[in-house]
Amino acid sequence: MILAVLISVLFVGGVLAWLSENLDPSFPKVVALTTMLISVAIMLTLLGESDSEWVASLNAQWIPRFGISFHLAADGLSTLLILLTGFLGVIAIGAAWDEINDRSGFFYFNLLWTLAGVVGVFTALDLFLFFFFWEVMLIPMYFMIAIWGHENKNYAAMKFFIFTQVTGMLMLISILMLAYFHYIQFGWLSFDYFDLLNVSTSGTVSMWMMLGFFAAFATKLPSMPFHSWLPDAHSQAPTAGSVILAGVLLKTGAYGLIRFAVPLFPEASMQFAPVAMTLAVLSILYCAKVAFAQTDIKRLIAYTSVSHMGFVMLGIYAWNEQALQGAVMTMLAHGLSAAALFMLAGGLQHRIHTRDMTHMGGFWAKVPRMSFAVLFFSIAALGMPGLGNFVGEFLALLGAFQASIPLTVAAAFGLIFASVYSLWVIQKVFHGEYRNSDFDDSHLSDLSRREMVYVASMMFGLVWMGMYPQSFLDMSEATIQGLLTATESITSMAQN
Amino acid sequence: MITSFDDLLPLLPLLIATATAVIAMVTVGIRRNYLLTAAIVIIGLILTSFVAAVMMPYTNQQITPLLIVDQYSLFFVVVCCIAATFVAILSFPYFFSLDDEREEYYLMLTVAVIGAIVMVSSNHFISALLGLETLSMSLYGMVAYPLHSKESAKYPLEASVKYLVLSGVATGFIVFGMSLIYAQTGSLAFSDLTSDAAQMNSLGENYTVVALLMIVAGMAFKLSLAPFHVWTPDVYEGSPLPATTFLATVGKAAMFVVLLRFVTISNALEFESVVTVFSLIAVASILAGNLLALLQDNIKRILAYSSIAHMGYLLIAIIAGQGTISNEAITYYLLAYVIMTLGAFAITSVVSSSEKEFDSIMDYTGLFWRNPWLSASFIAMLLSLAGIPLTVGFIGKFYIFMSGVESGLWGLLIALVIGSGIGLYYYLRIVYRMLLPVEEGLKYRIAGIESITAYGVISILVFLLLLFGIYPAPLMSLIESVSSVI
Amino acid sequence: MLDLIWLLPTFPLLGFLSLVLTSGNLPKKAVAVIGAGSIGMSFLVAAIIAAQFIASGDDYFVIEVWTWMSVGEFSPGFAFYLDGLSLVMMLIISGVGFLIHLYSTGFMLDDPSYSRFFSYMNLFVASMLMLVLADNLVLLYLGWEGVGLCSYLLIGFWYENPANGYAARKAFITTRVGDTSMAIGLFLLFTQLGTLNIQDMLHAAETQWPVGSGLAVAASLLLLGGAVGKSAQLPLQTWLPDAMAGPTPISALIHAATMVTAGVYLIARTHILFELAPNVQLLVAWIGLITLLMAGFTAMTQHDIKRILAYSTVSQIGYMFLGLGVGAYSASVFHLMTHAFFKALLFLGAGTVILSLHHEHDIFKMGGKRKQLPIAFASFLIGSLALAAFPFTSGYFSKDEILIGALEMDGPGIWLWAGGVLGAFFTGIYSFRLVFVVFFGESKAHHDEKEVAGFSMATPLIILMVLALFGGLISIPVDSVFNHGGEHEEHHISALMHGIMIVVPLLGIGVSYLFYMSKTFSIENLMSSSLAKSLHKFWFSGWGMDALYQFLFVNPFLFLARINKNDLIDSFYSGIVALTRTANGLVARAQTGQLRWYVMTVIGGVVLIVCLGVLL
Amino acid sequence: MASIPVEHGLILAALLFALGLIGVLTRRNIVFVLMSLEVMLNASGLAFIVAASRWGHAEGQVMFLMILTLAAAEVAVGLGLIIQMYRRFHTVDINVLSQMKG
Repeated sequence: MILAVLISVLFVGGVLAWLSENLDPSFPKVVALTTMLISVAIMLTLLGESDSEWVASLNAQWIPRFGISFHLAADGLSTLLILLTGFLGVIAIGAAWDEINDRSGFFYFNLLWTLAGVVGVFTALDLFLFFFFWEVMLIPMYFMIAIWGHENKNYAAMKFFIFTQVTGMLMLISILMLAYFHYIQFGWLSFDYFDLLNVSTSGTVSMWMMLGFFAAFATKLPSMPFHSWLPDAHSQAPTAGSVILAGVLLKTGAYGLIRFAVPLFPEASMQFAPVAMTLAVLSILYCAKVAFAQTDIKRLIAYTSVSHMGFVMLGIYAWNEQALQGAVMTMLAHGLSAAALFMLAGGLQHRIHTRDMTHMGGFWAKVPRMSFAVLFFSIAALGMPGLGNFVGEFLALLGAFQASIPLTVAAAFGLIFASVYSLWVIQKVFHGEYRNSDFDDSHLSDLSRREMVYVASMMFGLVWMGMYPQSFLDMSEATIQGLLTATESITSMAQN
Repeated sequence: MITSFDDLLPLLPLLIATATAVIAMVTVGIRRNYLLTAAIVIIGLILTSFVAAVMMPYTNQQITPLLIVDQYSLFFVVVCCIAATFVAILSFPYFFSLDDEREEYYLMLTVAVIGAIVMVSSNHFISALLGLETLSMSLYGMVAYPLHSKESAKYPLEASVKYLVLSGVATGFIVFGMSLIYAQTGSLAFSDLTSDAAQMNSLGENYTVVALLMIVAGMAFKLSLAPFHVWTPDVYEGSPLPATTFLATVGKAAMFVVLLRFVTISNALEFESVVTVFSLIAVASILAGNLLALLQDNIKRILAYSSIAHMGYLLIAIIAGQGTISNEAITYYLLAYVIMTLGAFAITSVVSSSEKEFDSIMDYTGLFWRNPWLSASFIAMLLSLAGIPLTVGFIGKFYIFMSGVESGLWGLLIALVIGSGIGLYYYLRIVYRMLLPVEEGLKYRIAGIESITAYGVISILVFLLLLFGIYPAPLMSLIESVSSVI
Repeated sequence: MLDLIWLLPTFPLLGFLSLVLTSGNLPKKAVAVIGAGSIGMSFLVAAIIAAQFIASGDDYFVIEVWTWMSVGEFSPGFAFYLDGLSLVMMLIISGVGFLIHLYSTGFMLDDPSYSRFFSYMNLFVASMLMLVLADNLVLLYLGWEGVGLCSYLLIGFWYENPANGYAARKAFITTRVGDTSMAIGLFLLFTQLGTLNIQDMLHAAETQWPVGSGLAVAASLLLLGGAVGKSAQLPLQTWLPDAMAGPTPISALIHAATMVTAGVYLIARTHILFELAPNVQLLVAWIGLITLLMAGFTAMTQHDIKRILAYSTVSQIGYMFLGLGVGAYSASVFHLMTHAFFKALLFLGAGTVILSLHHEHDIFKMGGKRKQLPIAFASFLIGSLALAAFPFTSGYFSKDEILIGALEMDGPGIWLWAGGVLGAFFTGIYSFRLVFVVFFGESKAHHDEKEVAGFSMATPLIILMVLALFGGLISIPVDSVFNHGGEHEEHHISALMHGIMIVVPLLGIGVSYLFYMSKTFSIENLMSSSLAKSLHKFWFSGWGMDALYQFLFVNPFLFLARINKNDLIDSFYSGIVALTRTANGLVARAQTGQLRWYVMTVIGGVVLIVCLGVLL
Repeated sequence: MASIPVEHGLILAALLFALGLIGVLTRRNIVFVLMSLEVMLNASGLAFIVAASRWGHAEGQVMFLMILTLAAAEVAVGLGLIIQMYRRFHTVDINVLSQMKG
């Protein structure tokens, strides 16, 4: 029940924010913030319940004709990701606070609806419902990019939408096939996660179905070769949009892989794992290289996101405890670090109205706090021990090493590339001689007090993850153990 | 043939509609009054649909070999009449300022509805042809209606002539096909097409196939399926908006019901070749429709092309005919299609009038910021056409996918995915236009008092769009029971 | 008291935090107090702990502060492990570190970002202590990366100059290559041995792996990769000379005394693993030898006072590797300590020179400065004596032990010994070349600068002089760490050998006297031959390693990056778009608006499908 | 009496139908186009007659009558349009009706 409340709070809050604009243009952000805080409070109540099994479960008839039910529940993993969503939601509103002034009502409406969709995705246990939320996330995001984006927003928004939509339809086909197989095997239609887990599929058919899911999730993650929507979307989206996109939306892809793609088709995934891990390694290295070549700071960060999510996919398809925990930790840590970097880059663009790094340089003298913040998060991104990303990537690689040594070694080079591009950004933007030849630096001011609060909170989060990750690992442990045992039993049955 | 009152009773909707037409005609004859005629027609249509709705649960009766009045036909009687009612309501402001006699338009509308009613309840070639022609005849008139007026917005004449000649040809094919069938089987009932009698004194199977395909071709033309689609955009663009709306919704829906009955009753799908041809037509329509709409700037033409694609989607369900849910899929999707097409055209016609139609997407720049409610509804309609969740269009597409999966039509499903992928592009083009900042110098006809009702229609449509999109369960069970009779 | 060992890294960390949070709003006095004070505190703690530990007589002491992460059987903790080795290291780091901090309070006094400097310095000391006190390899890796980060930050401390930034990135990325290999090593060790706790891991290795087993070789090689990266040994030595771009105290602390010796520490710490792979251990020795010779050659050709010292550092660490390679671990650690003393002394002296001469680096622009800069002169004299292993200075004892260790090793030992002695000869030459050129002869420039050496700068120098002279008498309590494998038989080292080892450095000093002091031989004649010129050029460039790497790795990477700036894969999707648009063009051509054409299409369609129907 | 075989009749009808088609295709004068339409429809009418004679029941003839009326209606509307067209463009060449394309 809590979850239903949570989602509806977000939906309603969005509508209220939109309406409140008519009263006063400054209301929407307040409404949105309060809504967000309320929902965070609701989320925190989830922590109270034990993380070992499904909590806050709600299962209501929805479309009996197809055995579709409105089935929400959260386990440790979902709870973690929901909390991340809530946290970044607040951050995103903070990022938009000054930046979005025209039509703010509709903006916050979209922001909150996206988040509602995301929460739905993280908690839906009926595949139809899941797909439903999966799509609901997109449209507000499309609006955010298309309305408040930058010079090339139409292209970016369109690309984002079509990529996710088309692959989404492939997933829909797979879902329907699965439900149909359930119908054949058990005599009644059902889209419920737990029912579909019992469907025994094998051979090429299950491989195709798995690929349907994989296409959707790999696009959202994103992984090679489906990544090319991300740089455009990120470079064009407003700051808050990038924050949500990088921090939360990408994670839905990884979540989908962990929750659906692999458990529903263990054998097919086992066969497919080498390919997937290769793709992951390719994304890590290739996108790191492309990132290094970028001059648009947001594009650069976007490519680094792809590179880092590669570690997540590597971990997922290595499919052992360390690897999965690593994947989850990377999701969380990258959620913070990438979001923070986009926020800072957005702040920079808001100040000097350019994203072209070739025009920048030597900002440290002008904006020491911002520079330090960027330094901190770049360092986090390149996997500095003591910060969250290290824990995630180290565990992921540690697990992957047990699955495939050569791929892991290759992936490890990503650590080197990461340092190359991260330090390059620092050098390009903040070190060197101060140059403002090509832009007006009259508004180039250091982080405001509010920005500092957000940045500091994210720093704190990363340090926490880095120094005492246990508090997060414990939450996801039960889930991961369950998944491992389930898939093991099935695959072993298959072998015998 | 008609003997008892029991046989007349099921025909009540038809009779009411006809009566409406007669009464309207008489009133016009007595005294021209735009409002009055409109009122009569609208009331008559509402009455018809109401009666049909009431009768629906009990009635399942074959009246003469020509007409079958069962839940399914009554369901579509309701749909067509309500759609027609909406069209009538929308027509009112549109023709309000027409510098010509305006009343006869409603007569033709009513007659067209009668044709539609006959079509949806026909399971015999003669009745099908009768209904079809009644519909088309009056459509020629509706399309050409404002052609007297000096500053009529479009090219009604050109549209009408094109439509007349081409659909004449199509009718020719249908009729000739029928004659061949008749020669083959000696009967004009759908049911006897592939019956033993046919096989017994056969002139050869190919013969039947040829005949079948000729009929199919004719129907495909009326449904503007590729490769018989070329007329669609011109007729849509040329005719006055309400006529386009009627043609695009009622016309298509009635025709498709005929196709469905024809295919299911006559088991035409027993012939491999027919299935193949259908599949090719479906793929061709999906691709052609979406590709043609891709860079189109005229909303009427965009909707025309997209309708081609949508008919292609529906055809997938027809081909999946053996499946358990394909009939439901078709029914649901048809309903969805009617709702969203009506909605889209309704919004276009609210900002338009017979003097000036705002049908270029440029005209919609920034609409979202000057008339949020209207453009929000438009966005809803477009997203529904694109098959995005929260809307009825998504559920419809879900049905189609389901039936496709059930019968394992992977090739067609891939075509469907590709088509929808392309489709997103041009729907979003319109959406993006509306989201752009307001451009000055764009003058909309400020919808006057007479369009209040039009806004009402739009609101109802949006409501239905969302209701059937979010909580489709009741409608589904209704459709399940309704389409079980076929 | 022992269980307060976690205080050691905590003090500097607190210093770092307080300096960062105040973000340069503190008065310089306060910064100095916090910056240097925190290190002083941890030195005190270290001293007390050391006393207690030695008094207690235990072999080691472990304390786990909290479990870092526990995933399955993988559960490294925030745990500290204290034994003779880490004891020595922590004392060096906190002690020398404190002196250098003290010195820096004076040296950096007129630098605008004073507090940023000290915050980085404190962070560095914290991570370095973490590194040496870690009881598991993951925690060690944390310190390992931390010091790398600080080294990056401090090399690029004066960020306005892009060259510094370049040097910093070079340092970080080069070492990062090593770190990555080390990380892979950790993965291997964990997957094979199921733990990364150093002691358990070593024990498991001993029991599970036979000597010379492939896994042992792989693991030790991977760790070695990390070590050579940090300690600037072949083939990853190229970053250290450029690292001199940082402020001089940095060079003293990070790039001479402590961080660069982390590699030595790592190998010493895991020497059991290396003993399981004798070939790798021998490789360590050879790497050390070759590096020390190459660096020696290069050091003789440099003009920049700091680069000379940098190369000498490389070569001295080469000695330590040599020692590790031949199994003379305690000797290496001993040399590590003495080297920390005299090299810190030398760098700080150099700092004084540079500061006094307005950032003059070229030794040939100096000369005759012994009157002008007495303290610097004294430090250089003593430092160079120790560096050149002048009898009974600290350097002499440590280097001696290493060479004896080499001699005791049978097989290639004698060659290694000979190489080491040769190296000692070069050391004599370049170290005193520096002294003679800078402090003797006639003064070429900067006649009237006064020596800048306040109390805060002089004191550390003096203390270090003492240590550099008599540090050799300290005996370090590391036997318990290294002598586990029973006593290995004592070779008898002949007096002759001892004699050679004493004389050779003196010869070196003499040679440089003849060249640079009495000018009996002149460089000019030596340099006249073209061969000599090209040789000089080659050595001066550090044996062309930079150019080689530029050609092998950097340029290809840049090239790839450039040609694929806008993502090849994206163009594939653009292709799809183009395809769709052309398709649209084709179908749109059918919409001519010509009625007769339309009829044509309809009829054509009918014919088509009818034919299809009949034929299929 | 020996009736004409069904096939012949149908072939005749088919030929007529084809003629009509060709007419629609080739004529530019809209009046002739309409006439060709008539021909097509009547061709199928003929086919119905033939078929009816094969089965010997009335449905066919009924159908023929229906087709006649249908054709008549079609032409009625058509001629009305032609008049309008002539008023507008002073020509009956259908090529003038090609303003809408794309």
